[in-house]
Amino acid sequence: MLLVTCPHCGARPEIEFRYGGEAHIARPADPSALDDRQWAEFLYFRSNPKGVYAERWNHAHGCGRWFNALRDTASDAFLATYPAGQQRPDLGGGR
Amino acid sequence: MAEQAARRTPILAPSAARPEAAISIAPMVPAARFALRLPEAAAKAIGSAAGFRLDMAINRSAAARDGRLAARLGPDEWLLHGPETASEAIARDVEAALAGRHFALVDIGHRNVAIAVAGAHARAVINGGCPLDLDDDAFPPGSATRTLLGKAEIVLLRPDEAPVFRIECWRSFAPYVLGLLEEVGREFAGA
Amino acid sequence: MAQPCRLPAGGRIDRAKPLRLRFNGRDIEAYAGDSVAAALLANGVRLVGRSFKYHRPRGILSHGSDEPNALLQVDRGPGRIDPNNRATVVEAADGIAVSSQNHWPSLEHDLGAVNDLLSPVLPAGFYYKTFMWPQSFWQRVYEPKIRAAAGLGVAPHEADADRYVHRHAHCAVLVVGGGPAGLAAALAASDDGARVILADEQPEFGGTLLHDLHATIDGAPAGDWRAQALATLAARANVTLLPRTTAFGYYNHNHIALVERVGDHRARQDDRRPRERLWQVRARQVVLATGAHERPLVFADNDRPGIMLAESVRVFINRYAVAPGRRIVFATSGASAYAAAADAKAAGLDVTLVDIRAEAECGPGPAMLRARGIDVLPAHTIVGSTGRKAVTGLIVAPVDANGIVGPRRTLACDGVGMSGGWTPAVHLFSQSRGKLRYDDAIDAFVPGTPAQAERSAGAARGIYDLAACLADGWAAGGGAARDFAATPSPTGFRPVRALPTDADAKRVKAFVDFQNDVTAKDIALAVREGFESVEHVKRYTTTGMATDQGKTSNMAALGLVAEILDRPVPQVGTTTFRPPYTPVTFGTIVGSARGALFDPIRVAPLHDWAAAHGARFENVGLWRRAWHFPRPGEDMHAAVRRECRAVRESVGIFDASTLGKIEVVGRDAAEFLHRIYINAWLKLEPGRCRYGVMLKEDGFIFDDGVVARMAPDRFHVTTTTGGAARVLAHMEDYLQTEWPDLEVFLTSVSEQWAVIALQGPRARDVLAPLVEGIDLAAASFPHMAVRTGTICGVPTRLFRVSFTGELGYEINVPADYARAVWEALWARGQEFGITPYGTEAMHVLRAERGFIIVGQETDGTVTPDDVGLGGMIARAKADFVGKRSLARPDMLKPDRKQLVGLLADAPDLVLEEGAQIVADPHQPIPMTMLGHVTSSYWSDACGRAIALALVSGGRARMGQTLHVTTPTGFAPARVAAPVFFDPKGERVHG
Amino acid sequence: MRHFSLRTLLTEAANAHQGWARQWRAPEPKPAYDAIIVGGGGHGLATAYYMAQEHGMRNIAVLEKGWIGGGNTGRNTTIIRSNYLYDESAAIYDHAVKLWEGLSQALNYNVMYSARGVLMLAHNQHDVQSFKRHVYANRLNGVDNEWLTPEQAKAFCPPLNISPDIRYPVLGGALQRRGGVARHDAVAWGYARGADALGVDIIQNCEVTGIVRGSDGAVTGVETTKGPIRTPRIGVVAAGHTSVIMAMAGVRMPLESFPLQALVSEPVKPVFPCVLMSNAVHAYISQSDKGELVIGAGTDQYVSYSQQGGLHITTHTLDAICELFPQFSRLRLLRNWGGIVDVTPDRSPIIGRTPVPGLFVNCGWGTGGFKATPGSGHVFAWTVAKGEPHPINAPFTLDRFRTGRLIDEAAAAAVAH
Repeated sequence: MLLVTCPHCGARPEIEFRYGGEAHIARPADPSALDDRQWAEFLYFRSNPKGVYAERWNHAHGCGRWFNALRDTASDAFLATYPAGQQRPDLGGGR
Repeated sequence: MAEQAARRTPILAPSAARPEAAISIAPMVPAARFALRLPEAAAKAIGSAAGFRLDMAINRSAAARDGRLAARLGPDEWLLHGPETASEAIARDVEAALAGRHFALVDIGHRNVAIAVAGAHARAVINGGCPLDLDDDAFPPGSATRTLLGKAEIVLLRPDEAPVFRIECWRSFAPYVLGLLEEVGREFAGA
Repeated sequence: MAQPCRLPAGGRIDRAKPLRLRFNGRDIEAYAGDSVAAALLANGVRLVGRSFKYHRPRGILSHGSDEPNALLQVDRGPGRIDPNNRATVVEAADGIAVSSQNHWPSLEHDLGAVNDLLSPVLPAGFYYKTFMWPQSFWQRVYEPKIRAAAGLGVAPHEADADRYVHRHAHCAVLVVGGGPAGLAAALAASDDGARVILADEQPEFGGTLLHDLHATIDGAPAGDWRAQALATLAARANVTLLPRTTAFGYYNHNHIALVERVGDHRARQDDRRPRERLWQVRARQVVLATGAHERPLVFADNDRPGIMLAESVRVFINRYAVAPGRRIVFATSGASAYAAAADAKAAGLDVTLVDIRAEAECGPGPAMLRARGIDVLPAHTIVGSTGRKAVTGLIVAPVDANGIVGPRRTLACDGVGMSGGWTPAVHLFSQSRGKLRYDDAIDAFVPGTPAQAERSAGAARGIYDLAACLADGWAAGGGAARDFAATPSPTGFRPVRALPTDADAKRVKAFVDFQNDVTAKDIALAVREGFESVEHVKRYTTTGMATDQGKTSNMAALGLVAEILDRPVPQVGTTTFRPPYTPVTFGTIVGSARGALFDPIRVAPLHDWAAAHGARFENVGLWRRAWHFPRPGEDMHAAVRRECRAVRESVGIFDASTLGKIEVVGRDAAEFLHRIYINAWLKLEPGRCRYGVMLKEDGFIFDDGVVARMAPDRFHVTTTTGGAARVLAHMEDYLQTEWPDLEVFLTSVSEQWAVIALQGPRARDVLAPLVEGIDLAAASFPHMAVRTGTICGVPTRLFRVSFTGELGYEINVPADYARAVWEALWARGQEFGITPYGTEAMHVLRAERGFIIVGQETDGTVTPDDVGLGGMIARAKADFVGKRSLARPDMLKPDRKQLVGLLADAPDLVLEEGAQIVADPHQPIPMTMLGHVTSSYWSDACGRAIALALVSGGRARMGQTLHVTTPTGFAPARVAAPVFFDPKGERVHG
Repeated sequence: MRHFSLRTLLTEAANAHQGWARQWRAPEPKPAYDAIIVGGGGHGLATAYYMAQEHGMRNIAVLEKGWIGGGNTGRNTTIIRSNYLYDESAAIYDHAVKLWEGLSQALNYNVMYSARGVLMLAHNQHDVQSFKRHVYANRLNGVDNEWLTPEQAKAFCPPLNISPDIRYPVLGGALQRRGGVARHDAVAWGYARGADALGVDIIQNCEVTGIVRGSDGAVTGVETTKGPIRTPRIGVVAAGHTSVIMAMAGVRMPLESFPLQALVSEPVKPVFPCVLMSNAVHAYISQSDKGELVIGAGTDQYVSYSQQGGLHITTHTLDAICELFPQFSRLRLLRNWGGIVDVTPDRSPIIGRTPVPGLFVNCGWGTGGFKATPGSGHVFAWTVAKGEPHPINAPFTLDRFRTGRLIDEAAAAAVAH
């Protein structure tokens, strides 16, 4: 069970959280302007890397806030958590 | 028929907590409760409303006059608590204090049920289902947070120095929460 | 004589507390402090089980949790019988009955032993090569036989009578293992008041100190040091000592799972006490002081009862005061067995020691033993053993530096202690994803780079000397560097694989994995067949896959593969260790989550009333809802008909409290709902309600419900029962992450408000006398309106809505008042024949009117247009959640499945929900399916059966006859509009 | 290839088993192949086998970064069934079941396919409706599946508790008698031995590190830890790691990779005769020939390539198992492990061409890939060999996520396995 650091509540056990998939996939401002392929990219296509991943978490059984995290999907180590809406932190050393 | 207010039928029968026991698990009497939502910046600006302090740290609670208490469960969320009889007054006072602001005050007095867990083994019993660190250093008096107890969501409070924890849960989960606490507590009962 | 093999003195057993257990129906006397293995040995029992495949006689190999052989069924009474207990781990307790497994008709005479004779045709993987002909025989003949022969003990048939609990805990340092390194670590870590948990799988802390009688630490006997250390730790409030507690799983972010055995060692179960407790510890730092496992030697017939590990012989003598034999031969490739031999001699046993190493390699050991009068044979190999159900001799032969084996001789004995060196217990380290490093000097994998906040200490990382172990543990616990003075430990061994032999190695059975009967030649066969990865060897031969999880066999197998391939061990690889370290009962993992605590049973405020009035309930998610209210003599069908009739003709009352409710508050509340739902919200007047449908972004229906505008900035949203939590989560997600600029707050009030649905032509008559502050007249309170006021003196949000098609109200009251209000309505409604109805009647009533239920008419692949709600979509809206997906090519196809009514030609035929629909029932299989029945009921109001269905291009098929599957064939049915009763919807305005 | 039979076994017994040859060679990679399969799991090996056996492609290689069968092939709960709702799914899974039925004989390798029946329990009215929908759809598709009353379910699976008083009483079940289990490792080994005998190079410890494309965008080869290899056709069958491999060709996929856990108990004498699935309480259980209860748990919620999940997932599953079978509470968990499954938005696989010429993909089997192994390999072999999909995998395109023509078994039934 992961230990997830909520930006508001600190380190909490994973079971208090709900995962939200890849972060920084903003809903298009005008979906009707997208063609079917672009809309499918938004809906379904994800980077799913083995390595550092920016992802969404919700402290569902805590403060209820959504936030983002950088986590290494190979080791499951969290590198950073940051509030929703903020830019992905630059950890240096490339991705 | 209409002139006489209907009786209240709580899902758990209240009983008295016995902090001196090895373990005491006691459903509490009904109370007034409100979910207050207010932007973080507004809370910081006004500090308190209707006697409820709002600018404490997240996951902290503060007692107010007349047995009232405010617990900050998130950046923009508070659980306001008071005696059952104070319900209307609390609503009126808070509405007045926050008039003109963006806020939501929602009565949840019947949604939540509270259970007091007290006694020397209180932490051990709660940790039978709750994954948080309840040591004084990690969960000092005045702590309040939403979390889990087994398969139920709860709000866990330790209002003051007394070794009494208060568990709030939604009404329909209350028999489960009580049942789990009592099952874990059997080991210490009468010890 | 009782306990013939009990030594007259010594040991840590309590001779003042005798106890009695039974083994295979025979009384066994023992003392408190004995393990079952010690008790059996004390009573001269050698043969304790049969092996998995060849059913060879087996005894006790070890003294701890690595035991592969001595697996017993333990019977502690009804509901407390379980198989596959390691005799070396189970503590002797008064009154328990243990018995051997995997034999027929008896342990002594096991017909399964024929497998041992057939073993030439049963090599590793034989089953992959045969049993293929004839095809049907695998499943009918071969597999049942193989299954019956396999398995170890017998699974319990009764529900578990014991209780289990969980405990979450946190600490600064968790020390796993209470031997010298672990004790030192715990002392150092707890010195400054930090919270420390020290866990050890044994009943007593101390590890090797429990049986090392001659060592000294800092000038005092090691036992005294141990007692002092424990007293210090016990006195510290910041230290939690957990004996009988095995750390079995090392998960992410220093989350460690441990099992504490609370009850089994007690003679009588106290009902209040759990049998076992699962600890889940989140530790800032973990110290793994898990020790090392001794390696057996691999030689022909190394599995005879009486042949055990050398250190285990020492443990039985020193800790349990049991003589595992009177004449013991120690066979070793290393130094540690010399201490065991010395202790055996000191206990008065006849001892010989055989060392594979040349005299010059053996250090001071031989001289030390010879000084005690022990015969030492260096440069000797073991080529076999004699005996059948107990060892009677060890066949040894001199071996020179070139491996040339000299003449055999048999050393008569009744016990053998073997040692092939040691393997650090790196299981938990490996589970923590730390990288293992191969240490050539000790022929073992040791912890390399940790992946988490972890330090290994002592023998767990190959440090075998006592003083070094203590210093290492102390440092791992965070102590400032310090030295410990201690008696030097005999360490060092020569790594050996299969021992040199003069026999045909291709034909002898030299066991590597005792429990799974994997021999050295099986390993060789696997490699010969191309299974070169150790994982392949493991899977092909099953070595290391037994209940001991390879603790005594992994290194031997790995070494053999490396030797055969002539590659260094690390190139062959190590196996990945997975949880659990030792097997853990399901009960421990489950804890209290049994019966009523398995999943919360959610009940609405009127549950007890319904139960008292004869309701039958159904599970809906976690909720238990009243399904129908049969009267005496009524079946469900009759009850539902009566309930429906009451609603259509007079008045029915229904508990709708489980509906999800969300209070949406804020200046932008209407705009928010406008974006979430497919229909329009901006112009809904306060005091009015509207039915809404919401989609997920993929365009499929997600949920629906009535929404009331209580005030310009306040909405009361209802959701389906099952959708309550996910709709709120969905809304919160959009609000927080996509539209944080909207001034809206969401609060769940599902359980604040109980909902009493009062439905039927007389609903107003029942309601009116109880309500204050609300004008119920149709003109001032029309259908799809909401009002606030009081009922029975308590506040209510009164909805005039109908899911039945009748005049109806949904009375929202604070939950604790619901019972009183319901009873008042009940009393008031008596004169109208008020009838409680359940979810089944509710389903029928709404189906008659063609109202969908999300999750029944829809299944996550259905769009609004599919169910005829396309017209609800607010065309003027530029966007709402899911809108764009509705424009995808597949969503616009005319052959999409559409909601229609279906009327079977036989009017009383209630079609099956889920039945498939075809145009031509005579077409060949596979048939073209057009859709399926989503809802189907007998309708009293219609005087016939009705059904709703999703049918491909259904709206263009009105009047067509299609064919619907039945349990026996097909039934013809006509496609009709999906409204069967009151098609204009006039009755709600009554 | 030496024929495996009781006779050869007896012959070798007399010879102390010294005469057995390698079951597959350990070749070094050639500079070029006609096609390369990336991934030496069951699906990849089956693909290579059928490419060689049915399409005559002998100059091909399977590249495996570790040891064959070491991914999900060796980590699953071995359940085989084909009682899927939609025509497309039923077709491909039943294609697989038909191949399973004769696979041991076809490969001359006993994969221990045991059609002991897969029983899926219904615990609420929604389940009943959903399962009947499956039963009827299956029947019309020629796939066996039958509805059982609780009593019939108990008769088929005697350990089952059908008391109406338990938390989620059993209201009935859907039984596919042809469903069952097989020995997962043997499937990989049997295909490997068969493919090898047809000339396929199976190259282990050879990790693909890059996909090389020509100026026209088409694939021309792969980079590996054993050097570059030229090839005009690549079939990616790397369950769990599909996104990683496809990213090497610049292709983004509609996939997320999750840890999926499974566990076994200590072995016991035969006590559980069939495969039992309960989606409502999330429990999947059968008993292996060795005697272990084999139990499937769920996926962790987050993307991970770590093959390790949390204890709470195991806990959730064992809660359900002990609720259904309280007599198993005293049995012990012996091993608990994880695999990595790649999951598509509709939980159905993607099998076919990709936007990159010469690059084909077979992925997205989620938690249910093992059962499809022979069928998946068979149709993918066709796809790679002919450059176009077999009719059975034609619906499982990447393009369906654009058009919305999803094959969403999960949405239809909340069935994931």
